[in-house]
Amino acid sequence: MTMLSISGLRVQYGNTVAVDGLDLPMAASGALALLGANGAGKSSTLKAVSGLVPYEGEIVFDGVSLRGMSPERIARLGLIHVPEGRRLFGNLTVLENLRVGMTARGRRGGGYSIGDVFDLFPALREIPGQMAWTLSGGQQQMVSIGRALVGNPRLIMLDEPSLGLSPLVSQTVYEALRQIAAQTPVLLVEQNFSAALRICDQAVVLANGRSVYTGDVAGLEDGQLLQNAYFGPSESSAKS
Amino acid sequence: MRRVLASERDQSAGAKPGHRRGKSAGALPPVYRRRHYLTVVAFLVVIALIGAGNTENMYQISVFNNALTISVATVGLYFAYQLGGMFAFSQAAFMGIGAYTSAILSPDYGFVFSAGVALIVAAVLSYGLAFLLRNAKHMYFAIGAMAFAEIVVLVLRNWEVTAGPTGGGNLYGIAPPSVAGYEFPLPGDIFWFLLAVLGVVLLLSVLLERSPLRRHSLAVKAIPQVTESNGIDPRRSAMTLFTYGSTLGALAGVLQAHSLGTIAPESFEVGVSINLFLMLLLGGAGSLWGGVAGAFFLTWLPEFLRPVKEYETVVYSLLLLAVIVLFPNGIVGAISWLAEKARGWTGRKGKAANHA
Amino acid sequence: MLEAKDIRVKFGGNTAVDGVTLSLDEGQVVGIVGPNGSGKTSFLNAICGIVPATGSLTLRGRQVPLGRPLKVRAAGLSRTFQTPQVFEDLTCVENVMLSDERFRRTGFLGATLARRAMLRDEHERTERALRALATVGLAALRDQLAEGLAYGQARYLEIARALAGRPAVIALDEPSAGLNAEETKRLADLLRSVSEEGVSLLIVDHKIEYLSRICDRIDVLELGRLIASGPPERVFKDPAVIEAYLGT
Amino acid sequence: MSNFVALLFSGLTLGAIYTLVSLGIVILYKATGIVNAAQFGLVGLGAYIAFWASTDAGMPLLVSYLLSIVVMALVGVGLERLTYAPLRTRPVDSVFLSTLAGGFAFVGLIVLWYDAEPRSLRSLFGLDTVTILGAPVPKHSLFVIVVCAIAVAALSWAFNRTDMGRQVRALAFDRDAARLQGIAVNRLSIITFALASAMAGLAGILLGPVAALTPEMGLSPMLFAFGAAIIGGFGRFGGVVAGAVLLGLAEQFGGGYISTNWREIFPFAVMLLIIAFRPEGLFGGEASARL
Repeated sequence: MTMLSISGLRVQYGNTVAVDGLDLPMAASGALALLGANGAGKSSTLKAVSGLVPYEGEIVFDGVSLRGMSPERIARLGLIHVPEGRRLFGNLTVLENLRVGMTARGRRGGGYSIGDVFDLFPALREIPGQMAWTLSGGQQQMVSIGRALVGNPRLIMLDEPSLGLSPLVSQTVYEALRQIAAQTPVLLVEQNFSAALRICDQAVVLANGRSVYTGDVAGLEDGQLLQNAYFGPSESSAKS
Repeated sequence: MRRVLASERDQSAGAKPGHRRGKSAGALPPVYRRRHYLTVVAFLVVIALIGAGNTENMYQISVFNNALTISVATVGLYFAYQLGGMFAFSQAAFMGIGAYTSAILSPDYGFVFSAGVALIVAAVLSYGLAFLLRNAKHMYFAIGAMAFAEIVVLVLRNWEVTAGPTGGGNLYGIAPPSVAGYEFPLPGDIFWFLLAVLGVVLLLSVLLERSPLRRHSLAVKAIPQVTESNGIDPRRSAMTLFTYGSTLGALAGVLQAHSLGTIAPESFEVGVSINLFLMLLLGGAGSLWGGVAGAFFLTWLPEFLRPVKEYETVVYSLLLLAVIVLFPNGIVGAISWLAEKARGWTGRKGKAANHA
Repeated sequence: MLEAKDIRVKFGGNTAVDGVTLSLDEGQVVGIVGPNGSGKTSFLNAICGIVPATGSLTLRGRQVPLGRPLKVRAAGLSRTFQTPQVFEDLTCVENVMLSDERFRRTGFLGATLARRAMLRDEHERTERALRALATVGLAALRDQLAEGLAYGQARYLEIARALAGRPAVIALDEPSAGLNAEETKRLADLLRSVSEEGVSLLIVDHKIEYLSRICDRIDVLELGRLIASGPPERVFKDPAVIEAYLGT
Repeated sequence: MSNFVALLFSGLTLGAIYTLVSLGIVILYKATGIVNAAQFGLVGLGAYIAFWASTDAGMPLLVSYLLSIVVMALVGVGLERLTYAPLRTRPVDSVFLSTLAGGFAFVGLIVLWYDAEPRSLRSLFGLDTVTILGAPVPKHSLFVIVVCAIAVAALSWAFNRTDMGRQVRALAFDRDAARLQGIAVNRLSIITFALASAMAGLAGILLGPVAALTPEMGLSPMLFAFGAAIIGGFGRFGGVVAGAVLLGLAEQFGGGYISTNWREIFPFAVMLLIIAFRPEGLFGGEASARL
């Protein structure tokens, strides 16, 4: 049973076409990595799903079409988006950011408790009262993920969680993501291919708004296809 | 160097309108080739013809004089707000500064000198206010300008020099304008004086429109940060235009004082500034003609609303709301849009390159 | 031509640029690359004075204070933005005339008393603008409002404006973003011809392929630090760079 | 000494009234991003509804007060339905101008309902006074100060301690990210519009007995309320309250010790200087870049 199905998705900003006819079915469990160079349309895809940007095509979550739904209603369905750049509420403390995240529970209730989040990210246990704008990149990422978890997500979308994180910090973040992916389906947008490899079983590679690969992560082992997607078709293997 | 001088001489002799150079490499941007001067001359002739017929009819001509006076203030508001991007809620206050300065000085120093001093005082004060509030943006500047306006009205009402507080700031018996000995005693005569002054203001304004000042101020109003990294100080053009606009406001005050003969602080309060905004927006903030059209329309409107006087405030504010929300381009915007369609200029999308 | 020493940018708890030193000679083309979040754009904004930063900057040998965009532009550094910034209410030629080291006689006096001299300046500025528009291939659109431009054209208009302002250095922020392969190639040729006119170029971008064709040197940033610098062939083979991009 | 105390209390009274108007503006801005310059019309409307209820309709004073506040809350909901969608996406300055015009529309309605003649609204305590440190302080002033203190305490508790308060602060900081957390922005905007209008009505009722009832009675208080919001950096309530009290005291002490005719110049001058030299406010706060 597919939890989320995207068919014929097209996202356009003014004259630039960010996503050009993308199909992406996601199973009810496991983790799917959405890979591709900067500007390939990864973030635009997530923003379309979470209702932040207008789009053409169909997005169906758990049998319900999201067309015309406001971002807050989509979030309350349990489709939670951890945005690029984390976007915490700088004027609120760590604890208050997590409390706001609980709004997505809506009438469904349930979801991680504050305690569960602190178990997952022990580093946050010491700074519950600290204002979010003073946090380091890694701390912000942990709070941002925690804020999504307390909202009882039935599908969690993460946009470049390792952005600007040192290798050590991104290690702990990905360790946590591995545990999360065991219980909740994860749609992960990432440029850091090898980190994504560790927790995802499925992958879709985007280039210029179109998918150039869909399938098992194993299929990308040799890295040549990714090389092209990231660095542009090198002179030698330039196709049509 | 030789070639540039030749084309430049030709251009600066552009006083004779309509001489259009071909689209050669040296041609200046379109704003320089608009037939501004022609429009000004045409406008003045039309108003002169209509006015000449009514100079005997005391009532009609006083409404005309009021429209001409207010047009100077709304044209000033066009430069301060539309081009300069400054929320000039102080415009009526500067009218007050102009009116009172010239009314108080004119018995001893004559009209021309006192009017000159009034404009200088207004220019200095408005530049000072713009400098003081140079870091205040949009709404903050609006509140600052309103606070300044309230202070001015309080001063007019309470300062002995302006017949306050006992006289409530009301001045009477202000001499009509007189230039180089020539008097304009009756409203019919004042009409010609006002028309001449408005003509000079419009010509001076056209000079500003056909200059880099307009280009810089529009750019600053759109994206200030980008102009700064291109070498334009966002504050300089805005302050220049605010000063010019406020000084025109003071000139309108001078004209009002000497054509009506009496002035009171109430006619320079914040509410009046909001009406000036209404006139500019209704007329079409996209061009200086919007200010003139709005001024004429809204000085005639109360004549129609005479029987329902108390409805005036409601009608005014609903009109302003409608203009802002429904048709932001106002009367002149609509006219130039229609003209655009009439000329069948299918190639040109959206707004005309620049309003006449 | 351009010396940036120990540039540092901090946003709250997060250090975006951690002491980057970089220099640029006359007519030299340097590319700055790095994965997302490596501080490329923050570095550019820092030297252009848009973002508060510490460190020192000298242009054409003269010390320039950081955080003062006007001073930086007057010293000869002009730039383009990640999303092209065009003034929609102005025509293309007017857009391009908006950049110069110093604007004289563009105020009230220029429009009135010093009108003759102002018109001479305007003519000269228009000439320069038209030349720049011709270089980027937009000469035909000179009197058209910029709001009608397509994305790629807006990109070229911005480059024309930077060029027309007689800069010593042009900094470009992801000029190839949103351009397809063919447009990127045309952009590369344009940038090469601009550098051949003696203007140094600092290009922050992602598409490695066209950068390696036109850049004399590539600097690679990761987590706000310079991790590699050298000719394109060597840099893009460097394992540290590949790792930075594809992750460990 | 007693003169000082009398001036102090009348300054605090004005400060309290400006606080109520100012908090209404700040809260509405934080929750919806709309700067409501129609507040001065609502102040007048609140006062006139109380006047109508207590004189023409003959209701007891307290009932008229409560009725006016309820009606003003409903007016707020109506305003939200009418103006929220069109104003939501427009730039700040055209929102400011159109809400200002909206305010004058209210003034016009009041003029139509009654007329422009000044009237006066009786206070719950009539003209009784109580002597504090030798100064006769009207009971109404104490009532105003107490009501305002309660309102500020309740609002800061709601803002810091309740979910809804946190949601409004989140919306103010990053609207899209807040919607991604499932925050029901439409419900919140109705609540804050109703709250802001009710507070404006309350300010009108409390101002009635202190100043004459005229259709444009709300204009100066609203200007000072904006001044207080700017002094407080459009951020934490403490700054806004302090700003309002500062302006109220500047007016009374200026009037008392320098000259009553000129008394309103002092707060306006203070406002002008603060906007000029400390646009981000005296107390910091979160004046977001959008302003």
